[in-house]
Amino acid sequence: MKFIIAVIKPFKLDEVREALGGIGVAGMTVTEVKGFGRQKGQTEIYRGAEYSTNMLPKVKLEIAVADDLAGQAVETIQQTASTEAIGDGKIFVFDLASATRIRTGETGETAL
Amino acid sequence: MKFIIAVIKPFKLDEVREALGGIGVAGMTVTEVKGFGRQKGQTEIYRGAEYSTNMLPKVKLEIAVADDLAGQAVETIQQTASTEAIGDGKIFVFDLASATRIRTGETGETAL
Amino acid sequence: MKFIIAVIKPFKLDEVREALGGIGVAGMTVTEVKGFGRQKGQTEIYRGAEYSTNMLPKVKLEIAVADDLAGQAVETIQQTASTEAIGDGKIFVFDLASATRIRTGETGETAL
Amino acid sequence: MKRSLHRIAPLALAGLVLAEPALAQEAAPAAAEAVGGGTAYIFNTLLFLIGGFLVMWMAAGFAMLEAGLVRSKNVSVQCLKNIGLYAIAGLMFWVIGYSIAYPGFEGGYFGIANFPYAMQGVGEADTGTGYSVASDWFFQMVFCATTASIVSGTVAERVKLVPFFVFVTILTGFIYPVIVSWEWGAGWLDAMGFSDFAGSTLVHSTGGWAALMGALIIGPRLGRYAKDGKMAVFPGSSIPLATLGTFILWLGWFGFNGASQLAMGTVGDVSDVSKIFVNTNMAACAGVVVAIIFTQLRYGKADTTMALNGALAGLVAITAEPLTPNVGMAIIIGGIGGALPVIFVPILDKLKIDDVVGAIPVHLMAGIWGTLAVPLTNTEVPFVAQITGVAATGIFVSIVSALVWFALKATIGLRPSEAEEMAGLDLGETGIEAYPEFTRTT
Amino acid sequence: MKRSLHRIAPLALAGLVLAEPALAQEAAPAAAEAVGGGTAYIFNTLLFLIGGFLVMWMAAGFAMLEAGLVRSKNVSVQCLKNIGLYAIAGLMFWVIGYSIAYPGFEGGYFGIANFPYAMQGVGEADTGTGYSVASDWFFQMVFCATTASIVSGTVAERVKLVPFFVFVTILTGFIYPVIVSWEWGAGWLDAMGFSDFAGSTLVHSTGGWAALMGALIIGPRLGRYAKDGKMAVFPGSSIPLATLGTFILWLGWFGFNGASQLAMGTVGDVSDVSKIFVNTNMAACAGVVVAIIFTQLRYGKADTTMALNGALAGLVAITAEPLTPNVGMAIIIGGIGGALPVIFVPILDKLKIDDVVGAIPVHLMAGIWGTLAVPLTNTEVPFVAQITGVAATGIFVSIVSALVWFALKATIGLRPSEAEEMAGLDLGETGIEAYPEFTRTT
Amino acid sequence: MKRSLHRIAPLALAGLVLAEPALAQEAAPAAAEAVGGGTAYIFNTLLFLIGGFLVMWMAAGFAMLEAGLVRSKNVSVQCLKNIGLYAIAGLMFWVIGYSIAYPGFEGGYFGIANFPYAMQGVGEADTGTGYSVASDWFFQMVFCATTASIVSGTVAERVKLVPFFVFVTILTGFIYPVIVSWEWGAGWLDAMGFSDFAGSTLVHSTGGWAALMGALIIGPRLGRYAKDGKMAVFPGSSIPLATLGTFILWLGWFGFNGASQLAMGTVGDVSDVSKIFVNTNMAACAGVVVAIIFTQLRYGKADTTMALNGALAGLVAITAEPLTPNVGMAIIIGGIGGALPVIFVPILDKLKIDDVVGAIPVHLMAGIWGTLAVPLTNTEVPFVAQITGVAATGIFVSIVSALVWFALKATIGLRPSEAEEMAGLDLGETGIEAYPEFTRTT
Ligand SMILES: Nc1ncnc2c1ncn2[C@@H]1O[C@H](COP(=O)(O)OP(=O)(O)O)[C@@H](O)[C@H]1O
Ligand SMILES: Nc1ncnc2c1ncn2[C@@H]1O[C@H](COP(=O)(O)OP(=O)(O)O)[C@@H](O)[C@H]1O
Ligand SMILES: Nc1ncnc2c1ncn2[C@@H]1O[C@H](COP(=O)(O)OP(=O)(O)O)[C@@H](O)[C@H]1O
Repeated sequence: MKFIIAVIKPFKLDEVREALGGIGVAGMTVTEVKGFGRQKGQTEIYRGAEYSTNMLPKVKLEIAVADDLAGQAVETIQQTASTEAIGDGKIFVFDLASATRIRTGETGETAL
Repeated sequence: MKFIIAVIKPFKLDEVREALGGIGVAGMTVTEVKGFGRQKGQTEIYRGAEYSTNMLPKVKLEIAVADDLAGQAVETIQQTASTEAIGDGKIFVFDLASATRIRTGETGETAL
Repeated sequence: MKFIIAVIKPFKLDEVREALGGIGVAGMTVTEVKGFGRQKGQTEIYRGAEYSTNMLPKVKLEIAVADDLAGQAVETIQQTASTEAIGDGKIFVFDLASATRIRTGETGETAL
Repeated sequence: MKRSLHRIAPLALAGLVLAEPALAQEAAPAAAEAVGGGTAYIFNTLLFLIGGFLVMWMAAGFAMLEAGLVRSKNVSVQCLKNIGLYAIAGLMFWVIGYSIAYPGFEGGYFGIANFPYAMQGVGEADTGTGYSVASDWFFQMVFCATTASIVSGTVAERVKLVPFFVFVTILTGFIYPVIVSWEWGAGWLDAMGFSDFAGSTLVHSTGGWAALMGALIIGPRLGRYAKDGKMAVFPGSSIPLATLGTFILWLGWFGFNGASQLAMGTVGDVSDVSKIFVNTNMAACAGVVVAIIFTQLRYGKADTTMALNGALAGLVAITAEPLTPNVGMAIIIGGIGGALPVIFVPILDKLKIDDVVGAIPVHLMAGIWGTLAVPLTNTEVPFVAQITGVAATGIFVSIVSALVWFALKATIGLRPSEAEEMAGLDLGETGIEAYPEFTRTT
Repeated sequence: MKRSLHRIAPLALAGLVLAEPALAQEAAPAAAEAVGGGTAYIFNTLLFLIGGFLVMWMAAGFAMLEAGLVRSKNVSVQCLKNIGLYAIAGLMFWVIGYSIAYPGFEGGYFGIANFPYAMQGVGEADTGTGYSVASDWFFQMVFCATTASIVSGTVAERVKLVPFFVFVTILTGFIYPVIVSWEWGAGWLDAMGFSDFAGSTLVHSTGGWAALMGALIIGPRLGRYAKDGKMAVFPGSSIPLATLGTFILWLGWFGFNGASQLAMGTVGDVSDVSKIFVNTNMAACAGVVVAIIFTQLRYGKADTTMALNGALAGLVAITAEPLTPNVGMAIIIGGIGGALPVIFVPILDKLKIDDVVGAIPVHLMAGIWGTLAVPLTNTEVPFVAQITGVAATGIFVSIVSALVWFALKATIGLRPSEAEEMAGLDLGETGIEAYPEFTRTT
Repeated sequence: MKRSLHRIAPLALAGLVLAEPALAQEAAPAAAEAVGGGTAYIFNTLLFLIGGFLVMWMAAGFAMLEAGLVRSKNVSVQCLKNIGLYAIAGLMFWVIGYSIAYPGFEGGYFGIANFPYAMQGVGEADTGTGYSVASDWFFQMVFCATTASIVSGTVAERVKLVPFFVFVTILTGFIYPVIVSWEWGAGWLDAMGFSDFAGSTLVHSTGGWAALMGALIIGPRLGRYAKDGKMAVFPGSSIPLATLGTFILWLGWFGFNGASQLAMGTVGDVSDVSKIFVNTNMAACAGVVVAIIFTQLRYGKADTTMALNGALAGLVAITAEPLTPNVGMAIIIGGIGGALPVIFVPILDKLKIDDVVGAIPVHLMAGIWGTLAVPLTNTEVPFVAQITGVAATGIFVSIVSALVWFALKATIGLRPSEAEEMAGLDLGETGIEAYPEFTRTT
């Protein structure tokens, strides 16, 4: 099994979720995060003082998938979340040693 | 060392934390997340418009443990967090390459 | 590639980010979390009732780095984030199987 | 019912302390009830001042209601729009608005008299009118601002600051004053016998029509109505602020309706003000209860935001005639008002008219209802005059508003870029996040 | 002290402009101080109107205070309860409440007169009473709503909407009016010499007893008191809203106490109103300072929520007699009031009585204290009457409230399911989250 | 302009109902305008009461404004400071403040008369003064509290509770009363012809100087100004609360300026109050519009917080003379006021003076501007007196405030530990988090 961590732009969340649902990804866990990278925040003015917000709001998806779905999932995320503008985010893939469904105690791919 | 990510129902947090304390888990890191899975959100009415909230509030625990404690930790979480109702959550286990305690610079299992 | 998860004290965030920038870490993702560990929360009084908050606010950094930068990154975080007081946090390192830049579809170290 | 100086003329200071100023009363009062001319002048003025500050406070009510019902990424802009529109209304109503609203004609359509409006000098009293003209002006000005507040709620979250403020400038300097001149300014509607005590039509429907045109021409918020017919729900960011806003408005309405009696220098007038307080309050109570019961029965849950809308719709409905109904009738009028948002909010959504705070059902529809209901309790008012007033207001305000909105669209543009709208107007338009420290789900 | 029409009778319009209406004053005033009957009528009515809208505004204060002190998952329901209870109080007090409260008896226990209550006709003045009866009714109605507001805070976060609203219906239509009839309605307590100027007992303790019965019968919030004796702390979701609510209540209290003078048509009366303003303000100031000092000394930190409670307890304490104390005594009475929440909040918790906002110490205990303190400054009031009034109110309100709560528990049920309570009432009862966009720690 | 009893002396009850009380008016009014002495007494007293409760409400405005502009980790303490300072001001102004402010001298520098101040007895009227002294005292007391509120905003987020409250005790019991005695108390500035109608200098600049000294002596918030010259921005936690606070202050200002007419017992006086309402409102409107236009032009975005500051600066500017300007001049005075925060906020930051809410530009600078502008519209006021008043106030308040701040620093200390400040004052000082449930970015 693989565990995918994807950081995307917040407004792409619904689209990505639907696309993943389309290829059979059953679930995911979503977190609001702040991203820091090449994309620079706007220079803002607050009460006459300039400041730049280089922490930008992003959304992080965590998705456990069976090995054979992993490649397709990454591709789907990449294509759906891309706006071809800087700051679109990253996808990281990890090996997942084990997975358990709390409700039933099932483990392995059936737990996903 | 193993690294456990568990997604549970928010109101189970205290119970799980206590149970883990009981088996010797020294610490953990907790994040508010939104979960998406088999469990469907309620259909809500807002100003006469129906909508379903399929992102449900969950709590994510991240716990680094020594290898020999990992199995017991997973089991403890699974048993404590289970309500046998859909949406109870998942437990994922990863291999942890290294751990460092920032305060002292200690590494390995003593850092946990 | 390595994936570093660091849990630090919130007010150390800016310092750590700058230090990491100094050694060439290009980006990171930041989450507000609550930590539970050796450090005990203050005993608080609310309307005459004592209670202790043992969940303390922390900040979690997630940083993907090339293998050769990993050691230096961990060291930098550890040194910058340390206050030598209890609750300074932890650094966890994982093997990262793959990384993709969403904007371009690039993979591997160039994606970071 | 006129609201111009003429309206008060009979109350002007008589030459005698013991003169009888209360012509409205049937029987001549005993000498014991007489109130001296100077004293009546002070009471009348005081009524305007108290009413005025209460209605001014409604600006805060709209600000909080709207800040509570928009998404957090647009809250700072909404706050700015609300304080800005009040300021613009104040300036415009002085520069030109009042002069159009009270042109001194009888039965006319448009006129302008002495602008900008001059107040009296220091220490001078306007004994010819029976109250201080500055107090009257202040009371009239805050009504003008109310009209603009109504618009900002409907078109929230998607119209840029500058075109919005330009629209407000024209609304408060021209559109609203013209409508006022037709009735309170002794124009043609007044001549027909049209009656709108405190402005269900003049204020609330005027604001409502302008808002409706805005909603149609600006279009709905991005992503609100999907092509497949599905509708996205954008819940308001803070229900307690919306609740606070509603309570503020309710409080302010005692000034809005009560001081629209325009006089309290006689025992009869102050008694009527009291009756108006009661009726205003009871109509709002009924609106709340009806909205709660309706949503509870229809959806199995009582919708907090509908209860708030219900209170306001009850208030708008009673505004056209808060004096002649007995308490039972006030409850009925307000209760029917309270049902209107429950019924029309979903219908507007079906028509893809995106009204962020429900201002169209609350101000436009309940305003029409209240205006048409006047003859039920005030038999002197011809129903046909009410219909005419409602229609004429609708036609004039809609056409002029639409022209202005279109002109703005064609020139400086009404909406921010999609990316800016998606990111929230706060970032692009004011640069100030409303709640910068709170983690938000997007 | 009666508060019925009779109370004002001496102030009714005399047949002469220059008549002496200020019987309360020791010495006969010079002619220069005389105020004409019509003028006095307007002043008296105006006092009720201003007092009335200030007390109406307290409904917003309770709403904000409670919205700030409950957890965010219950905030929308709390807002809905507050606006709903005000609306129900308005309707019920008209249908039947006022008729029970002022039955026209002398020294009785229960009566009903002319219901539903009819206001005067348009343009008519109630010259027999010396003020507009509609203004009086309005002023009385908002007191009724206040009583209900007190209950909603204590039983927050765990009682369902429908049974809560049913309770409010009975409280405002029956329980509170009966209590009022005993004193202000010229009933048996009034005949004994019991004195409760603006309602420390009649309003605040009545609400407090009803709340206490609710807390006992409904039980504490889930998880609040663990079996092992440990107590969970559920901090309020928004301290600034709680602060705002307290300031609103403080402001409203000037109307609550000040207008309870019931007349300002003489120089003596308006001077008394002024004195009441000062005493009311100073009692609250003292309450705040005492609560801050107490918590600072006891816990090493000054508890913001206790300072807020302290202000309110000071206000409740002075309410039974805000006129006769000199400023020093007002400070003492308010200051002792302010100590009560600091002392009793932890005691209630030990008794596992879960009072979410501290309404029992603030309204019930400070109300009792204030009532018993009346003879300290008003020597005409017999202490035994005060004790009797406190006890009789406690017994009647507690018994009837308990019966109603039990009946509701046995029939439609009082509490939502455990899962619903855990998820927050907002989801199950109104479907509207208060702060849908903010990430929350659960 | 004196504000003592002497100021009203000509209005005191004449021996005759039909006497002419309106000396301020040029021509003798017709008998019809006459207002009886008792009636005038009631009106004057009522003006103080209404003005008083409106100004009291400003305490809530400051609380909300400041709660909205500090970071969320300091909000509970800010709320506590605001309710605490109002309470302390009330107590201190009674114990000693009023006695210093109105010592009964003519042209003096310092005096004390009859303390603590006694109100009139029950049912007694102060017919010698023409209004109830308790109502006047109440109105004066809330001004005293306003002065303290100004300070709390500037020094927010870094000063401990106890030293802050000690400072407030001295400010409200000594510093402010001395300044008041110089002008309103008929002291030396009044003798010079200095004029400050409602307190641009006496209230707002006094608060502003005390705040400035605080900012300098306490120092900026940790991390605000880096050594390398870079400045950290600490955005306010809730823009809607800041907006609400501003609207509350705006509302309260009608009482602040309007009731500073000190009388409405004649047709001339009530007309002047009306004119003051209009001018006050228009100055604020202009302040808002100027701030919006300025920030829009300068930064390409209209800054919401600057619009709020602009409203307040416009209000402060007109406060020194809200009566004599015509509307056009009121707009100019307020508009220039509105520009001051836009200009001076960045300058203060360059000087590393950390003023959290912008109270120094708003209250101090606009206060000075308003005071100096008086002679523009009130030709009887000598410019040199205005300069003298501004300077004398600045010198006295700055020196005494600085001494107090230094003394506190040297003894109990002003600031919490760095760790405590970093964690937020809420945790260390009150133990109550303002928004405990919301996840926050730190
Ligand atoms: N090395 C990294 N480790 C973890 N997250 C990263 C890393 N680099 C970037 N990110 C995340 O990806 C987001 C986008 O990265 P950025 O460099 O701004 O743009 P792009 O991905 O288009 O090159 C960042 O905001 C951050 O959340
Ligand atoms: N594939 C997945 N990857 C990551 N998180 C998941 C995945 N599937 C489910 N989750 C998380 O687990 C939660 C519960 O899953 P769900 O399918 O609703 O119920 P159950 O675990 O009882 O089958 C989800 O809300 C989500 O947070
Ligand atoms: N086993 C663990 N797994 C995951 N996170 C942990 C673990 N132990 C501690 N942490 C995180 O590290 C933080 C600091 O740990 P703590 O034990 O309090 O202090 P220290 O790291 O100085 O020994 C905790 O608040 C928690 O967020």
